[in-house]
Amino acid sequence: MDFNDSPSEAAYRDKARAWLQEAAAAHKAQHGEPKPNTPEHMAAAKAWQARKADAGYACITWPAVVGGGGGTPIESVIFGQEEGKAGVAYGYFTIGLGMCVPTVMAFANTDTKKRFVSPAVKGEEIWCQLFSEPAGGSDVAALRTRAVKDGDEWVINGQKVWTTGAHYSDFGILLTRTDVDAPKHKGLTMFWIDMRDAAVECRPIHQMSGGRDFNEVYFSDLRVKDSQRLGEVGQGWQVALVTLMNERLAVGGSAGPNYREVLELARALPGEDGPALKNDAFREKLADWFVASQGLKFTRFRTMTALSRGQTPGPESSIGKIISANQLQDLANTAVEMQGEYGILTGAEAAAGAAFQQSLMWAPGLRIAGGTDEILKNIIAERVLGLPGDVRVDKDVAFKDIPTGR
Amino acid sequence: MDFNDSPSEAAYRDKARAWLQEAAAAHKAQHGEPKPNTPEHMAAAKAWQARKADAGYACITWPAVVGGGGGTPIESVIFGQEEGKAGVAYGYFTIGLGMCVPTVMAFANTDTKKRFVSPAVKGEEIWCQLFSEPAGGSDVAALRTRAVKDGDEWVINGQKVWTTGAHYSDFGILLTRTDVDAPKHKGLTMFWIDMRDAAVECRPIHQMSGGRDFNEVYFSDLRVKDSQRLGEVGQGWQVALVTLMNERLAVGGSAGPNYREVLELARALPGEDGPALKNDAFREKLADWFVASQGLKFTRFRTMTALSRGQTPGPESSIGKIISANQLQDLANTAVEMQGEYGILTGAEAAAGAAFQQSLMWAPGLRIAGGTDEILKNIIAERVLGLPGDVRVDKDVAFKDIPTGR
Amino acid sequence: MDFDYSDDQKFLKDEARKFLGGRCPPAVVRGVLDDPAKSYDEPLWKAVAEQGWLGAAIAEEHGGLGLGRVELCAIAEELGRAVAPIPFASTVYILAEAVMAHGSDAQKAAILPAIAAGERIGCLAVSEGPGALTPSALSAQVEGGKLTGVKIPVTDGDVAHTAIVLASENGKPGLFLVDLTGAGVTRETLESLDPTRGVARLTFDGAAAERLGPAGEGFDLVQAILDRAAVLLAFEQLGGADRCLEMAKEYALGRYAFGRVIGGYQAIKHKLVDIYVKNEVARSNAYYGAWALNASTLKENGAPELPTAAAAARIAASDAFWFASKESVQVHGGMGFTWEVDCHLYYRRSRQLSLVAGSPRLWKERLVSELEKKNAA
Amino acid sequence: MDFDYSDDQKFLKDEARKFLGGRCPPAVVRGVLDDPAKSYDEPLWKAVAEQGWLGAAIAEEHGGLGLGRVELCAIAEELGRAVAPIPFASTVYILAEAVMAHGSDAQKAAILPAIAAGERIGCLAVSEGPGALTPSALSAQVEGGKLTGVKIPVTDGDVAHTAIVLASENGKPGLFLVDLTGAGVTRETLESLDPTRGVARLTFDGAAAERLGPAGEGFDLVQAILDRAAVLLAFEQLGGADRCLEMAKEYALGRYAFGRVIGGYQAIKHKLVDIYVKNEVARSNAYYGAWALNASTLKENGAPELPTAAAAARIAASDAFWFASKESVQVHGGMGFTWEVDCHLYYRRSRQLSLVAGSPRLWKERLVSELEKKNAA
Repeated sequence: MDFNDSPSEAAYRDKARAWLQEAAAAHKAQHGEPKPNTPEHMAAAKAWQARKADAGYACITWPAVVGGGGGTPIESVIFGQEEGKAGVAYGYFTIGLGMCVPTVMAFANTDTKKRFVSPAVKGEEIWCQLFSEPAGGSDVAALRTRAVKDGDEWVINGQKVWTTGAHYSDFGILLTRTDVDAPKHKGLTMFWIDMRDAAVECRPIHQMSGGRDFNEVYFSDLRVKDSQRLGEVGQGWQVALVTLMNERLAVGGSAGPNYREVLELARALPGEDGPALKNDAFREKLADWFVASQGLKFTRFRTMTALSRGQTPGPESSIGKIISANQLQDLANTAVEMQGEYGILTGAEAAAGAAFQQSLMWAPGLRIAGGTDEILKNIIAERVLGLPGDVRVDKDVAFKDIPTGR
Repeated sequence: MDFNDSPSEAAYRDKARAWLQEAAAAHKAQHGEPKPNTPEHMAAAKAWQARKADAGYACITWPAVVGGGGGTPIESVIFGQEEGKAGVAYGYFTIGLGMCVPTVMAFANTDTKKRFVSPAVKGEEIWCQLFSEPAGGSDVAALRTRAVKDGDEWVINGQKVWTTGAHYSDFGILLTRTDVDAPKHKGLTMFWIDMRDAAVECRPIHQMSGGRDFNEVYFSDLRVKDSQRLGEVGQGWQVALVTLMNERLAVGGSAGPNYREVLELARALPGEDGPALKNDAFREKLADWFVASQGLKFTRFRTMTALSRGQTPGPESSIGKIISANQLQDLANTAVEMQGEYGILTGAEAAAGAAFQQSLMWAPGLRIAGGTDEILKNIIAERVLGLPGDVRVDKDVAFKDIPTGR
Repeated sequence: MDFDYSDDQKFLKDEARKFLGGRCPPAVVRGVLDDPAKSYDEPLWKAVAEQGWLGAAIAEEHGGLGLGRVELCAIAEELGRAVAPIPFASTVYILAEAVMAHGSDAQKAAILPAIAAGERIGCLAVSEGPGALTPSALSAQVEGGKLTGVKIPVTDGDVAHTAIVLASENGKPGLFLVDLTGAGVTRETLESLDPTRGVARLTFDGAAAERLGPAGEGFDLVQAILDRAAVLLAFEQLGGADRCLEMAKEYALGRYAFGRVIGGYQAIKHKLVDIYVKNEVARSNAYYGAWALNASTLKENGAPELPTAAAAARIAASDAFWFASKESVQVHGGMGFTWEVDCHLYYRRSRQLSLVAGSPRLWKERLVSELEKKNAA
Repeated sequence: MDFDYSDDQKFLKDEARKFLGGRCPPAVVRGVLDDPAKSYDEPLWKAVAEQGWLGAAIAEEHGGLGLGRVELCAIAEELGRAVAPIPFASTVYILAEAVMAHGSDAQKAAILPAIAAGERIGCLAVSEGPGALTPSALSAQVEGGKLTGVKIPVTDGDVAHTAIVLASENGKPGLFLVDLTGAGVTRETLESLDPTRGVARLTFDGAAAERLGPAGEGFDLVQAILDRAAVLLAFEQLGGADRCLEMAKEYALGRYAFGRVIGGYQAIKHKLVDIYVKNEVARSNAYYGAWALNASTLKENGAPELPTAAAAARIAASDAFWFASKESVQVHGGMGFTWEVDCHLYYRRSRQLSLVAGSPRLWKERLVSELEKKNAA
């Protein structure tokens, strides 16, 4: 156990830090700090990704031949830490490079890989993942988007939902149903698609948080070539599992204010008897949040160590979102309640730039997106602890005959 | 809504209080304060019950003709409150009068009722309930104790477990399996039995708390008459449901120290900075315990109001044990941890007479006995909220063919 | 002893539910939510006034119906259930109750009939910034009957006619009635977590202020006002929590996953039971609070049970509504996170109701202080 | 960076598990539990000494193996898993570590080899009664090298040879080494929640006392000693929590209800996941603590990370073991509540380990104080 850098890691960190210092300065000089969700912000993000790719800091663990850094998982962690400190980070590429492109690399033919991997690494093209559907939800495999073979093409009709970044993505991986007579998991097939096709329509979803970060995506007679298929016909579920496994490995940072921010808020806030930070009940909560946050951070590190040693990491990392989403909701609510009546304010007057109020409205989504608390617990129970699955009434039944209440 | 007595209730309360004052004094003069689980304690309990029955304060809501008080549910609550304050209370009769004898009254023939009800009310005979089995647990109906018809008699073999007070009980109601080819819930039959029969053997169970409050009960060719049957052959489950419904209505008091006791402990205990009671985190917990305790108390009162109005109370009262058992465990643990290293002590030196340590070892049992947290939640979900039951693989299957892992 | 609504009260409550079902469906709530220019729904406010609800607990001599506080609790429960976007709490639970408890005869005669008639909206202006307001930090000042200072945030302050303002006079805190339509008052509507209720910054610059209740006892008066309001707010919270449970249950019974309704999975079943358990604890504490509140209005010196009962009711109801509103989103899954599904109306309102009259933490402290005294005695 | 045991450490840990599997099955634990005359298992203690574990982290020059603290953590994890009924923590985590950190050369030479050889059992005597011990309340006194006073409770005080005692000298708190086999010492074994560990009242009446560490810094020294012990105890707690999860899982996979194994019901599945999640959080914090502890022994002035890391490790591990031990009983149902099933051995030990070196509440306060300082800096 060594939470310090080894000499070679220290050297890597020094080099990365030096590069980041210079690169971030040059980047900011050129792009400023554009507002999120603007074309300027996207342009800056793409420029930064290209800069990283040039220097071997994009997709650090991928081989150099596809544009990656040819480095180790620990180097990837080190760079991530330093990039965080440098204050330059964009979220547009996470899903594409963390989930979609790895799936393409695993299942596409050589030409397709050559065509797509390198541009994605350089930030030239952005990918999204099209799995969830209104009727599906937690039950992803219940999807109904149909793909019907027509000569060398497939014709796709249906609807996806909760697609992050569909509106700014260039390509997507799309899970479809190609056989309604097969049992649910056996009639699926995966494709990559061009998101700019006229037969693809994105409609942003208005969230309870007020934002529109996700989309509904409609397909109306979208035609794709059979060469766009990823994996065999009917093997879509197996392909999707690879995507979702990569989702677990995509190491995510924290999604909002944490113990540090709420500590600072409490330090500044008047309580009944000195600063709110003096309150023992708050202090105990603060300790719990710190301990859980550290626990998650080091659990991710343990995953990296397993990867470094050539082992397959277990799904320990699934514990991350269960803890962090619930903690964000509790922490944000505590911070808001601590302000008293003033906590209701969300505009320019709000304490801490309304960060806690925003998190309060965002946290319920975090508990659902990418697998609800309940689904993640099922996954851990079954895959980590080896407990039996739920009694399934939808196995070995033709998809069209499964009860749906409609 | 009136949490004060009406004039007639106030009169009843005055009368009860006056009677209790005199009766408790006379009772204590005669019996002293014997140690629990001694013959003297049992004798005192029986004498107190007889005294109450004479005055119409035993089974207050039952008709006078069977020895009850012929009173209202609210009068029963009032007497319970006053009896609690008078400091005379014994637990030996709760199960018999709360669950077993009501079942006898509902299903036995006239002679049997005449024979048993009045002696039970007077405390002359004590009853126990023989349902749970080692293979059953939460799944009560999975019981295996066999009753086989032999002329006008039944021959019973098998084992019960977790029987409260079996060793001091005179009679019991016993749920048996009379048909192993019928589906699980349809092959059961209920009997009353004589616990003093030589074919009945009680063995106390050594609990993790150190005590021996429950028993295993073994039946070796126990012969009972067909006239001891309660309800029809094969209808035992319906009879048992009546018993268990009465269990919910049997209003139980708290099972250990509550917010008041822990408040006093904290007042006396040095913290880092004044008494432990000053700690805000503790104070918040204290508030939560108070609120939950009050909530349960008033929920029981609401049930009484429904009864008074001639309505069938809902199973709101099932929420009682879910809350109180978990709260007892948390409260006891908090009280013990608050003492620091000293909290480990359980002997003569222990703070508060080791009441919190004892509760800490008892609470895990309370979370299980009479339905685990999980089973009670299933019951509320299905019976109160109308949610579907679990997928059942044991319905419509002959009992002998249900998977058991053996 | 009787631990439930009477038949008459149940009838009133049923009628209130029917009325709000027609006049205050979610579309009306959304009308305020989605329109930044609206802080409340005026037609609903007028209709509620016509029902007599604004004066339900106001004496007949002051133009009210002269009903008891338990009847008002029944109405509050239904308003909470409907997430009614009107300044009912500020006007009825706070201004009317405060004037009835602490006002002079002249103040009662001036204010109560106007409230009952739907012509007077109230608000309570205490907060001056984030965190606790201590006597030494209080900066609003009254001198020679003129109020100067800033209050932020003031719930319903953007639409109210009359404010109860905490300010110091001669170095001591007092309560003052201020006509917000008069001179020396500037108001600015602010953005909040629950746009279905108005929130404002009130700036006073020599506004006319008239003392309410005895001088120098401002903080105690605020607490006495909040004790009463807490019980009534607890019923709003309870009504909201019950509706969340219903919505979640309905969804869980209609939504299929893996070929079964999700309401059949223990994770969902037990979650709904957890909501139910909290709601029942809240209901029982609220009933006791209703009785104590009503008793306090019938006795010369109030009911000694009220502070404890109000605190317990508020703590239980705040906990229940928060839990029910957030877990109802969770049961609804992705749909619950959308703007179009009503879950977030309740999620927002649960925050509004917890923050508006002292956070649960403060009430816990108040409760324990009371228990400490009681046990020591 | 490397966030796991090394292969050598894993080998050591596996060997320790095998060893304890043979020498410390539940029957050995019950041998101490059921016999009021026994406070620990002597044969196991001797065997552990022979394995070299008592001196694992003691330098070779003092008769130890000279391994690092991470190796000691690996052993601790296995001892916790086996609920080992021996005074290992008092002797190794506390006495040996304290002497290594704060002892004079002479004290090291006198005590460490005896510990490594299994001839010296230690204990820490701080508490004098229920609740917090503040400097002003400290009543044990040293005058002219003679100690007077009562310490209650002292874990392993009934079997220890050497006590570290907190007492005041010249009005200032200090630490003192006391030979419990010498004159002026009376000990009385006391009943406790966890009879598999000894607990005593120690009465000193002029017992010879020798100062450990600098004068007047008794409370700081106790904290420094507990910082180290906390990390090692966290590994014992983690080992226990892991075993609880295993036992609960095994039971849930073998027990049928309603025709299915109970491990297939979400209520049980998700409960086991809740245990798992807490255990993983505890493991990750414990690993960081192990690194900080080890680093602190390698540097002149210790590692600045240790106080925070130790507190986090202890808080997470206490929480995990308590939760795992109580929910493991619950999963076992009625069987879990019996004396014959092993659940209560862990339930008891979880309480012992949480109480023995400062309750989780105190560690939370310590952690936040550190964070406060760090963030302010």
